Amino acid sequence: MSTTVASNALEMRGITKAFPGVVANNQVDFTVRAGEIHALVGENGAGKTTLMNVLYGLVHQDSGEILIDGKSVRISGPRDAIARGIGMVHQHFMLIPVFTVGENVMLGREPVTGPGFYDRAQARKEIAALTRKYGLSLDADARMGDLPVGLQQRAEIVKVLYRGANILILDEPTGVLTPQESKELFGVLRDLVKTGKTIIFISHKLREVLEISDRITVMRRGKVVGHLTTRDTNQEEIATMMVGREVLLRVDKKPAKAGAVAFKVEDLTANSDRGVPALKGVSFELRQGEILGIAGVEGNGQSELMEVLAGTRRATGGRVLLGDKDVTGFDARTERDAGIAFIPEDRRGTGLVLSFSVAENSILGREKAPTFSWHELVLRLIAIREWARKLVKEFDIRTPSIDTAVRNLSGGNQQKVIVAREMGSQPRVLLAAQPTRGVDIGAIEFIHQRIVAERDHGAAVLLVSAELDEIRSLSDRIAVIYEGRIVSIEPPETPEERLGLLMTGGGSATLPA
Amino acid sequence: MTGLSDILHLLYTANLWQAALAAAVLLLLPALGGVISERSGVVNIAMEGMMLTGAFFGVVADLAWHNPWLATGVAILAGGLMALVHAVVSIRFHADQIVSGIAINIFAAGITVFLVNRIYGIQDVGHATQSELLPNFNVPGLDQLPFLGQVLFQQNVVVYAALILLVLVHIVLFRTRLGLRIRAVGEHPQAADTAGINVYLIRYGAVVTSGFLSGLAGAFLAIGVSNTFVPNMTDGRGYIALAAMIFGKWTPFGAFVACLIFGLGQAIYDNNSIIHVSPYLLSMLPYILTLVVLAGLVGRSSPPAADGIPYVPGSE
Amino acid sequence: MTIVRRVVGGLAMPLGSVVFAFVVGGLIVAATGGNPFSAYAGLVCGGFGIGCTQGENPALQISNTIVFLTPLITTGVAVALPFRAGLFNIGAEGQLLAGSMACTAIGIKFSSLPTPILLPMVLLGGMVAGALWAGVAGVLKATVGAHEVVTTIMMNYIAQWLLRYLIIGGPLQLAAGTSKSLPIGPGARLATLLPSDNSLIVFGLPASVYRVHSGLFIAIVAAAVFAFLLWRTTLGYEIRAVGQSQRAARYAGVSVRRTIIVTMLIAGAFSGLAGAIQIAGVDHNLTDKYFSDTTGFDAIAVALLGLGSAVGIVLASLLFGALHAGGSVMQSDAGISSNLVLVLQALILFSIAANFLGAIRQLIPGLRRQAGAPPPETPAAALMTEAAAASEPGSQAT
Amino acid sequence: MGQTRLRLLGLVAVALMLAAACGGTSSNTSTKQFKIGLVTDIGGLNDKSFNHLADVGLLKAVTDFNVKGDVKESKTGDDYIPNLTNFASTGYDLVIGVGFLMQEAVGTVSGQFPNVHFAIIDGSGTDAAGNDLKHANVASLFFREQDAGAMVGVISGMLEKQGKLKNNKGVISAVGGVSIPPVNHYIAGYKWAATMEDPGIKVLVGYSNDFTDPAKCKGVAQQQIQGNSDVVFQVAGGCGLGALQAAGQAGVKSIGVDADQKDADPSVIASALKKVDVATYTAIKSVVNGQFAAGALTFDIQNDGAGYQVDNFTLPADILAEVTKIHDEIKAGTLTPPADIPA
Repeated sequence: MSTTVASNALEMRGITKAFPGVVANNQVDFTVRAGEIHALVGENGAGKTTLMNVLYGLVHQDSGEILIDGKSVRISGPRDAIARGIGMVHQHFMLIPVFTVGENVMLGREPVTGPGFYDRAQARKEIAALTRKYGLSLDADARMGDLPVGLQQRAEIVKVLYRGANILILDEPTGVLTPQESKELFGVLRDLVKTGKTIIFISHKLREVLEISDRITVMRRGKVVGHLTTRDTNQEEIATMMVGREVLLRVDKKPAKAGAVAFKVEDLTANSDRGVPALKGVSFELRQGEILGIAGVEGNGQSELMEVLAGTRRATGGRVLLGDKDVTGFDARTERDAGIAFIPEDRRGTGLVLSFSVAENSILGREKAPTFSWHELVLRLIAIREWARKLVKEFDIRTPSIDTAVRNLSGGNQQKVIVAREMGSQPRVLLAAQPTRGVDIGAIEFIHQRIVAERDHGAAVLLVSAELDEIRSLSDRIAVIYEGRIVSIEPPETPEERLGLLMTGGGSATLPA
Repeated sequence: MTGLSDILHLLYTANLWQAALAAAVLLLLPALGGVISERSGVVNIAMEGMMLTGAFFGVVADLAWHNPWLATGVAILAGGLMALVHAVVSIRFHADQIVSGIAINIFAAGITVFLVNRIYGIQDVGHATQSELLPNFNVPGLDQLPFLGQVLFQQNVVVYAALILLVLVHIVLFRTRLGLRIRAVGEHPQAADTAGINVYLIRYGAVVTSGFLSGLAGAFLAIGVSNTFVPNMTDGRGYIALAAMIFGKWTPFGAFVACLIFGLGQAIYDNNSIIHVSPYLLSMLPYILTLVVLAGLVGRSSPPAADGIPYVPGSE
Repeated sequence: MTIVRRVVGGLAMPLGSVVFAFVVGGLIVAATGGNPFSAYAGLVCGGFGIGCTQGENPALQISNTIVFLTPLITTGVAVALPFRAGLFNIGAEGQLLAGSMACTAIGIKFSSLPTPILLPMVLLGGMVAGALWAGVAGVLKATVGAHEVVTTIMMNYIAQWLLRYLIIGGPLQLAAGTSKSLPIGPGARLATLLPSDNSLIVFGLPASVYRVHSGLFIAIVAAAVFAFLLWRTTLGYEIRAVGQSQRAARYAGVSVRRTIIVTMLIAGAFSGLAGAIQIAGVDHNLTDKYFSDTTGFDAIAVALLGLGSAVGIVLASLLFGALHAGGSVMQSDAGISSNLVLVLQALILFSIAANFLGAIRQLIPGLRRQAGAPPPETPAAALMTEAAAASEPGSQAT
Repeated sequence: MGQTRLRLLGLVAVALMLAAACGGTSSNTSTKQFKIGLVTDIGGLNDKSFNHLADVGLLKAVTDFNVKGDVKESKTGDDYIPNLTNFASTGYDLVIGVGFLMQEAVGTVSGQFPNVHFAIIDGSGTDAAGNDLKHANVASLFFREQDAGAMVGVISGMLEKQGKLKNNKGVISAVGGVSIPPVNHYIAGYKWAATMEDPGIKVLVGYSNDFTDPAKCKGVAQQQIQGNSDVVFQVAGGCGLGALQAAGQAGVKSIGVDADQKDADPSVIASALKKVDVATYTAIKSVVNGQFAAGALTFDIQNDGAGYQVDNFTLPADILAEVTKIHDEIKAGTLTPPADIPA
């Protein structure tokens, strides 16, 4: 083999890792130069996370070699990784909500006094020193669970820095951030590079990748399919590499033919799980045959709004009208019986019972409908199976059989089960929350087409998505939500910059008609 | 109603509280073990079996070597060994921890009597003499305090040990680096693992420690409170300790309060030669009281977030 | 064909666990100087009437096994059903006692009524009492979130003491100085399969020694009802949904609280039925032997060994009933303490919980699972996915 | 060392298996070998009480006569009938049920096997309503526990009256397991005799509701001692051992039950004896000799089936004289201790 270039902070050679049924990494070569921001991109399931877990010692490669600063190393666990200066900011934060910031940051390398007492004062000092050095402000004594997501991520970064990391891995770091917070994060990352750190930035958001990275490695189906230099490439080239074909980034749809008002929300208020107001008077109208997109940074009340409308969360005030009928106090079942379908944002925990079969999941929430049960008591198994087969065919759900547990399906097919179930009953109103999150591009296209088709059939669609691109390409109107209020309703062609400003409390609102 | 006034009268006697504390300690030790184990994320309903095993081997060792301290050591190790089985099965093999715990309890009930038959046969288990028992000890000076002297300072050595352990477990869990790590492992093992903490080691340690504490309780029961082994002599204490731990919201002092309620109930019941209430209805009281408290005052109890969930590295 | 394979596949793990337990148990026997082969010969003889050397009557042994397994089926169901809803019913014993007490009280109070009226009354009475006993835990869980493990343990103790109160000095006591109740009326009794006649000789023994009673059929029907409830009804669907994911259940419009309460009520009714059947079919009065009854605890092991399915519970009950009946034959024939049975039960549970067989299979390359199969999951864990998770605050309950 | 030991155990195990495999050709004597089956109640063989004593009697019979003795321990009350039936149906000559709890079971099974001899300790074969069925094949081995209780009651009453004990407030006590007849008989004789010796004496009676957990009886005893009891009489099997210990630790005296319990604690000054081993042995002997007699056979002071034993204590002469006197009077039938606890 060639001699190692000294300026490589990290070199992974021929990494292969197989899990039962899937080769997650297949002969992956991955090289990161010292002091660069290197983006690792690919679809979900492309093998990015597995590669980083191998690097961090959370899983062990079946074969292949890791070199850090030119030296071959064996990383048998996170402790080894930390000792070699590797730090990881996980997509799902590795934070303990009931611990303080200080305890979370110190965990694993806690300052002690006496015979092993945790030294709270020293922890405070350490954090103060770190935050000064990198210009990040954090309260060491705050309870982690009480902090907003941006600060939690900051704590994660401080945690990694506290461990003396030279190579920082950030796994999908912007997924939960506001555009402003993302900008701040990028600033922090650039500062870190200036102090000599090396950063691996994992993302599938190509604009961000183009903005922040120096070089890019693209993965597809467990293999590396390209090494790119950021300034020499563009979004289309990366996207093509990622999916292996040309991608339609635009949704093909006819103009909306909006009909009568189907759904009316008046001054709706509700609390979050923690009991604090999350909706502070939301009002809007939704017409038949239109898609109303709700744009907003996560955590501004869109989840609660969807749940209240779907009947799984109680409103504390206001009204919801379906046609002329007041459905405010309805529970999930009555809402659904009234024709409101709901694609929840949490696919695995809420929208599906993972251990249930495809057939069983196909009637979740409708098990008492006359079609599927006799007097709401006994399940009509034959009818249910027929229904499931129909959905599988119509929505192209890739499953060995309708008796397969949905746990064993891919993320995209799991989502298709939900979409099929919710759309299959021809709802009057479709509530779709993050309908394509974590789904491969093929499935995204399919789901987008179905949502538009639903609209064209006359359904009123309310769409919540963290992806501004998705909102803009699907919606007929865009409502911007900020801190529990609809601050503006905008046309779909509104520039992204303006939406971003509105989403973060800036800009002047165009009041709803 | 005379029964009720009898009970009220009893509550003013130091004697009752002294007995209540001793009875509570038999529950407190396994309950503390449960707290440690579950704080680290391993559900432990096997205290009953660990305690029974400890009691049995404590007696065997005491009768063989005539040394209560050595025997207590053996009892502690025996409890720890049972706990190790629970740990291996539930940590290494990712077994369901409730099933494993039930299995330990059944196993202990069976193997102890099986071994009594095998080891002692018709001779049956003998009795330890007074000098072979864990002694009572009056703390000089303090034992003369009015009321409190008798309640707190005229007790068996294990009672003092248990009270010290109570404070110690509290301090370790909530004030030390080790405690921080134990709680981190129980709340979010992935976070702990990525922070470089050895999740398995902590969990093994916590579970085995819970076995040590239950084994100590077994020794106290067999060669402190009594002087021999009787089949099933633990009499469900491990389960009551489990209830006390949950009642106490997985905290040492909370569990202690619950243990005191049960201990007090037992001590009041012990006066049935004097009180004239149906002893059976009287015996129900602590359990009914527990239900009422759960229903009214304490309410929702939330275990450590990862309690009972086997940790598989690399999983989400 | 696939059904056969599924049945075989489903049996492989429990059967393997039983084999594992017997091997380890045999080592324990041998290590302590006993003969495992004669011990197991005694067990098999006592449990199934096969290969007896001391002249045991096979029909009698099988009859005894059936009498033991009858209450295990019903209480096994009473543990398995809440498992499916993510609840751990450690209180089947207390519910059984409640059922037996209610059955006895009614059977004494209305002792003159004829069978067609009184028998349904005592069985229903037992079910209602069991349901109420479990319902306390269900309501406390659903309303204030009190942990069902604690509350059911408390209810067990309360039932135990109530039982003592009733038959020692209390209203059901037979006579001063006894610790048993009056017998229930003849109309409250379940018929035995063979007439209870000492002069009729069946299989070489008086017919009355075969105590198998019609409660067996009630138990099997109960298991069938459980299977039907779980897999064929909307309620069963909702119970399983709640057990697997409370959030998903809530999303589907299922009231988690109502489901928890209903599940516990039904489970308690099953346990209470077991208690009523024991009184109506076997004992005909409440006696001190109920102080030491462990059916409700054995039921936990039965439910786990049976992997929470009706067929599995019946088979596991058969095994446990046979072990129970076999233990004393083993003791008298082979001189091995019947406590070995407890050791074997524990080892079976360990093996099932830890899936030792899976681990062993992984070590033998030829037997390693082909890629593509889903990762192995311990069955009990699968039953209790969100077991401990209390219903989340702020959620809507209807 | 450990390995050698293990290997040795393995060898022993293999040897035993071979022995068992080749067995079956053992002693073929001309005389009939009697088969005796013993069924314990839920206390099991290691109950430190009457089940254990019954086993002792059985083993003594096995050494003395040409009998084969087998035991079945009952794990729960559900085991009584199957265990008795199992012995009865496999050619056993005598099936012994140990304990009051087994009365109904013995009544049922003895009716099914009229050709098998049955004996029951502490009871008779009854129907569900508790009536003695008086089957011709059942020997009911009763004990006048009150006789034994009375003897230790005399000792306790005298000692208390003489003011030689620690608290000396005229209080003695008894810790019962559960309030059932065999327990209450003991206490009845004890209280009756103590009151006879010292009419002003107060006899505290408490129950632990347990026969297996020494801590429970210890607690009850401690509270009685706190109530100035000078002598604690345990009538609670394995549980009662805790009561003896409580007395020892508090510096007061205690009295054992069923068997001689002087080894259980130094505070044991006497034991009330209920010779279950003798009764078991006698029943077996009667079958071996072909002299089995159905019906009640009462073991009491008259036939030396109940009595007392002075333990870690030397009785003063006057007490010894009184004890001997009462013993003789009961034996002669001029004094009869009551079966029910006097008010």
